[in-house]
Amino acid sequence: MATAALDTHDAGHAGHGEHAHYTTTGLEHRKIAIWALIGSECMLFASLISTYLVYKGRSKVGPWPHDWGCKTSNVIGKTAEAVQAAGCAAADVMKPILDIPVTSQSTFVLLMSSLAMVLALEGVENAGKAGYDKWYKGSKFWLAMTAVMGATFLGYQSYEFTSFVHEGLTIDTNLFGSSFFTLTGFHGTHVAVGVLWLMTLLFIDMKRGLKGKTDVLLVDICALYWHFVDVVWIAIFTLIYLIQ
Amino acid sequence: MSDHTAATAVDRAHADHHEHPTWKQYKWVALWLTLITAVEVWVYYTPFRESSLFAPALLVMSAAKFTIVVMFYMHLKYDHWIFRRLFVGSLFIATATLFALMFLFHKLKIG
Amino acid sequence: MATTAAPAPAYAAAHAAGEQTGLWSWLATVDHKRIGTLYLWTALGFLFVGGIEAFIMRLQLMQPNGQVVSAELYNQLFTMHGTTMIFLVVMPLSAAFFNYLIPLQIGARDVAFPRLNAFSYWVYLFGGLFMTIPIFFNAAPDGGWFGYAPLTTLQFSAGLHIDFWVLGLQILGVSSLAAAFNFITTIINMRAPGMTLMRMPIFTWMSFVVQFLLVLAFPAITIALFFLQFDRFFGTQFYEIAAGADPLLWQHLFWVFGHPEVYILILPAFGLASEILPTFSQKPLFGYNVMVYSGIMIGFLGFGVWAHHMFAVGMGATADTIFSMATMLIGIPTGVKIFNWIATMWGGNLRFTVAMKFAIALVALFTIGGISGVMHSSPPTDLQQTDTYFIVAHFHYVLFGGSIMGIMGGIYHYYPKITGRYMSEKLGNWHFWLFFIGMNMTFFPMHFSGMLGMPRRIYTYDVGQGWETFNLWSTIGVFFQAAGLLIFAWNFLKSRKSGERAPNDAWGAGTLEWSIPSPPPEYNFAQLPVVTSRYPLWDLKHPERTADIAHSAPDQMTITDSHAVPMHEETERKSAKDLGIPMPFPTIKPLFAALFMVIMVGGLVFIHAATLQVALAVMISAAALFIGTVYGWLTSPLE
Amino acid sequence: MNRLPTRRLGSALALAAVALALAACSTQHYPNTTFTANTDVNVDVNALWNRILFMGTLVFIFVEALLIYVVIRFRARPGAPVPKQIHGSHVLEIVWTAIPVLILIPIAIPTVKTIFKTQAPAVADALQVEVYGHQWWWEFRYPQLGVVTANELYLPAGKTVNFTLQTRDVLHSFWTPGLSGKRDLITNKVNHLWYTPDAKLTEAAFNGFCTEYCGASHANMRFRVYTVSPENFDSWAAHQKTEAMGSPALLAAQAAADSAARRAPARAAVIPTPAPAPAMAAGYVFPADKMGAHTIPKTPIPASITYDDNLLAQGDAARGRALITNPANMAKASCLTCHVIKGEQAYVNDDVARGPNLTHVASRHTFGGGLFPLDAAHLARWVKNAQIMKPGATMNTFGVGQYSPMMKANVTVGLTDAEIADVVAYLLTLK
Ligand code: HEA
Ligand code: HEA
Ligand code: CUA
Ligand SMILES: [Cu+2]
Repeated sequence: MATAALDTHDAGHAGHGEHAHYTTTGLEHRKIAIWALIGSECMLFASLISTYLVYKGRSKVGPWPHDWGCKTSNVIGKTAEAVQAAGCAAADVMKPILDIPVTSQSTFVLLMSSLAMVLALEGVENAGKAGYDKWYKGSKFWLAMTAVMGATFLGYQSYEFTSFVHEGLTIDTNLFGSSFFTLTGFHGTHVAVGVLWLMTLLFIDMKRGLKGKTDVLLVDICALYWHFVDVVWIAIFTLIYLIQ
Repeated sequence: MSDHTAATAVDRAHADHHEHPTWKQYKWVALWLTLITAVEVWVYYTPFRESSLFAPALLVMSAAKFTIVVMFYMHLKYDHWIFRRLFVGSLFIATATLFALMFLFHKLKIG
Repeated sequence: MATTAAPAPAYAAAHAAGEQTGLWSWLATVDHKRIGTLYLWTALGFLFVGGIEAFIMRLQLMQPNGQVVSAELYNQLFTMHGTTMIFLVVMPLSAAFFNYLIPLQIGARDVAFPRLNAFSYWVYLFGGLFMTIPIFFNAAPDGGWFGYAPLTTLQFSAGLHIDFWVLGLQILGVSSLAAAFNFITTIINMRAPGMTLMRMPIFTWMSFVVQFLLVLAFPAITIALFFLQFDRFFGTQFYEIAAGADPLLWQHLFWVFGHPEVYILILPAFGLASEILPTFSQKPLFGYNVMVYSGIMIGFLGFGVWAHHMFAVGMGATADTIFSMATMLIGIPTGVKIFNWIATMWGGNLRFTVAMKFAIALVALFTIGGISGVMHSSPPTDLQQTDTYFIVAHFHYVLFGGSIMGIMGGIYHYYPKITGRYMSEKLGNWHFWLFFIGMNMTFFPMHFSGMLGMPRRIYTYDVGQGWETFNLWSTIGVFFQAAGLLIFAWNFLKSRKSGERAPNDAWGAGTLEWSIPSPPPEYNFAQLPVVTSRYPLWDLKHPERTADIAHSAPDQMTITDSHAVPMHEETERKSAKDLGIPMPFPTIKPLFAALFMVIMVGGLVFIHAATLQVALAVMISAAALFIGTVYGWLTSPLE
Repeated sequence: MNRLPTRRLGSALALAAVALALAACSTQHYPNTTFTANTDVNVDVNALWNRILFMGTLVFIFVEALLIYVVIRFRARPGAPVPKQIHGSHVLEIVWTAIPVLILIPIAIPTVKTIFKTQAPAVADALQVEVYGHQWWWEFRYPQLGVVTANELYLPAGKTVNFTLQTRDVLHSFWTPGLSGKRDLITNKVNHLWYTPDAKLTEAAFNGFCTEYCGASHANMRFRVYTVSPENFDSWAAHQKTEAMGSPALLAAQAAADSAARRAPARAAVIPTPAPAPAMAAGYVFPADKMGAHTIPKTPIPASITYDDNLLAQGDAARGRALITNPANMAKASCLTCHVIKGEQAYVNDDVARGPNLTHVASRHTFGGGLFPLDAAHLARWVKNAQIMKPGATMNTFGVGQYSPMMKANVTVGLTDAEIADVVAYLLTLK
């Protein structure tokens, strides 16, 4: 997928002197392509989210996202007491799977990574300009920050996944498990791709420094992708975690 | 997509790089994102959670977050009209499909 | 048969010095024209495969209680026939024209991402083979072309059949999506100076719409397939009955893709017809703007009607009503197209070349299919029609009468441009009439067998059901079609050598592709023309014809490219080097990237316990090679 | 040069009209036609269909005629001048945007009406029928009457029947072209369909089909519908409720009926093929001679199955019953692990039974998903090797030494041809 966006050097960038390729809109090929890709991704995540919502509350067995359940029977309750009152042994009580506090933190981290991303772009656009030579204004620092925050988000997610597994929820436990892990897994994969992408950029930046029109584009398309992954999470966080 | 708009495309493209979201905006956006998220999580722990307005309220808030990120961080507000069309168009069809599916699977109260 | 890709059409004679020929030049090509040609050859190969599958089915159904094939084989045949015809024949045939024509029609020297373009083709080729070959081992997919769950889950379809289908479609999806991004970018960004959107040739416009349908429709099926894939390989429960899964989830996701898909199949054919009809009427297309808008309308509405494939599943009266109404609406923009085509011919000076005949046949036959479509769109009547041969009649009228007829017309029309030689009109006429008579003989009776109670997807039926005559006719018709196709094949092959030589402007058309030599030089346009109206070539040759449409004088144009010059015809061919036009380097990397990707994905098939280690080993090494190749690709300069 | 596609279409259209007219009336030539007035629902559907067909034909004639005219009238003539270059006309384009609208409105309105009419809940006092789809046969239950049967559906003429459609495995679709439209059987979902067979249909037989692709034998998942007079229906139902002939339950229940029950096997032993008209004593059964050719299956028997029909004459029902019901024979005749014979030793109940309920199997005219006529010769071969008789069939192969495609092996412990004759003899007593 990223190929479309990364297909560097393909027709469309200036730099061949008088052989400059004419473009109708004066826009960069790759930027148009990445926006088309993002459009496509909208539909991809719409399908995933729909599926999660369709299967919400259809699972035959627990654990459940927001409710307390019971390992031995199918009683569901808003509180542990309710479940036990319904005759579930304390040992068999299953607590709601979703951990809002933790996910709120990871959400915050991802949101802030978007800020870092725009600052990184800012850094490349102004590379070499006065004031931008300071490390905390430069693209290297902010690219690194973005990647780190992305990685942190992934850390949170792997922590989340493992704890879910411990609480007895895997992709083959119930419909909730299948659709939840697939949805968040797809998003996580997107984040992972983004992190790799960022690290590649950082690597190039280290090696020869990112500056100039073509490099701005290089970072810009990555930024667009990154922000999109971010907004998808904004939707997921609300629809899957907060709303019941 | 009339001759007119398409023709202007070329000129717009040059203008294109001048206007640009600024440092200040970036920080404000970040602040807003944080605030809204905070509110979202906060209401989750209030009795409001049981209210029938809870879901709509959250949807509005995340829609707001979604929009400002797209407009400023993805600088769609300042960018070429073609990008706007590419994204808004796709997003429209995607969300419409999502709602249609919710309706078909009786997840919406209507019908 | 499928691999007819390799041999190159031998028009070396027409080639300028320095232009590559030979096998390697085809394997490593990044030239949109050659890639288009590869698509053309491969897809025609698959047309024979899918056709022979149909042929065998018809032999089986020729008489009651037929004994030609077993139930199991028949089920594979119709599944692969449908899958092949849609994903390996009509879509790639359209892609062949996208590749070959779009850059020529908009006055560009190539597509936006030439190597990605090559990648798309190779993925298609390998994916196609991956799905087709199993039928020779009686292991082909057998779940029907829309593979309804839960029949396709492991519980009811153990064995490899469905695995090939799921993974095959995933692979083909990559190809289509990559191509779509490529063409969207190309059309938006590589139009010659002065070619505004509303001056684009109508074929390019319809293709433009199709790219958006692809980009927005494919993700839905991709996800649906991922679910099925995870269910079959990793134990998720998306379609597991016991887990309380809802089979309608698959159906909805599939048709959210499936209906836009049918417009993906027809719009390019519409585009081709819209190029052919004006040319041979010696008149401009009637109501260009409305043709464009109706195309957009069809594409847009196409996303809101999918559940008309599910009227029998019990969605409830309200949902049925909504989707029924939405479906009927689509008749309106489509009708406008039909009438505009007729109006284009009205008062014209009609030359009945083979291409023209096919285009007219499209108008005549698609209308029939469209009308039966409207009959389905009314749920109460559809409940008597759905899953019967009446449906089979409908979609063959739109798919064969529409898509195939239009594309065949396109082939006869553009063959001179592609090869520099005309196809034989004499053989062409035989081909046309055999096809025309044959397809009506085959598919018209299906309206009756359907309404008289014959279900579809049955490998056998009992005597005395009242279907014998109709089925006999349907089968007889196939022999005509087969004959027609064989004649076409012969014509197609031999005309490359012996066909009459074609000039730049083979038919007296008005669009850019006819202003350059046939076949075009690798760089297409030595100098990019400045376009001042919808019919640049007519501006040049018959100004009187385009007098009364909007023009803009060349000097009003903002020409940013030193190469752009006023509209002109290009005759003598120099090599790109002489002209100093930078051409992308040929590279084999896309081929290998595609190959490794297909192996990587296809390896999953063998992941079942016994061969687990082998499979993993293969997949991991393929993945490594894939990444390596892509890295090499991204870091090597284009030109 | 100027012979034109559209000419042919004209004649094709004429042909269409004629054939449709034909189809519409003659049910003997087209026994499965959908153009019938056999049920209230189908009357509405056909009214709608006729209107759409009319509109469609209008459009068809209009477009094709226009096309033919244009093609003839404006064909290139030698030395003709360059035609007038017309780029479009807003008026005209608005006109032919309007035409379709005007045509669609009179289709849309009755469509919506009919949707809501035919999908409204069935009348309260409707006869309830539960339909269960299995790969590849049909199970029919009459919850109000406590009847469970398979592949042959009895309906009282003039009474509204409300179907509750469910599937035990994959998707199927329930269709009787002569009576009404179809409805899918969806896993984990309950669907409904209702209609009222015309009161005049007191002795009519219809074919039914599965119309959702459901695997290997989708084509062989057929059924029959018999519409009968209310009295006959009650008689049939009353008997279908009872325990199986010769079952301990039945014997114990009615000592008086003993003799009758014992005579039955005796007659069964000399059963000639095809099946005889079952005794009225056993309750009403749709008369075989009224079935009509199209409802009598003529599926050829696969050549690879050989069975000497003379053995059937020696078949002994008592021995057959022992084979099936005596636990000692479970190894070679495990019939009751998949089938229910009411009144006999039960290993499964109807909800988990994988095969049809056999309590009154001999009162049916067809078996195997309506694939074969129910007679000794076909039953024998079926019992011997059902998997060859019907692709994908999951019923065991019982003929000893036979190859079982499902097991991919030869049956070692099974029934000899003679024993099969006994089993068949017994089955034929189950009226
Ligand atoms: C090229 C592909 C193609 C195209 C273009 C269409 C076009 C249409 N299709 Fe078709 N369709 C298929 C391919 C296509 N279809 C396939 C493959 C299937 C079966 C899938 C499967 O089950 O395997 C299918 C199935 C299918 C169904 C489901 C049937 C069922 O399974 O029960 C329906 C139901 O509404 C339908 C409707 C329509 C309609 C209303 C149009 C409209 O777009 C047609 C519009 C055109 C016209 C109406 C004619 C021209 C108009 C005029 C001359 C104006 C005046 C006319 C009127 C106002 C009536 N189609
Ligand atoms: C563009 C799409 C397309 C095209 C062109 C065709 C073309 C044909 N189709 Fe196809 N068809 C579908 C798309 C298409 N079909 C789809 C989507 C389905 C649904 C599948 C499903 O239900 O899942 C379907 C299903 C389908 C069925 C229903 C199967 C069933 O439900 O049981 C039938 C039955 O007659 C059929 C017949 C034909 C025939 C006779 C042709 C003919 O036009 C073919 C003409 C070509 C040839 C005859 C081959 C010529 C070969 C040679 C010249 C070589 C020499 C010949 C021999 C040696 C044999 N098709
Ligand atoms: Cu059951 Cu098809
Ligand atoms: Cu459709």
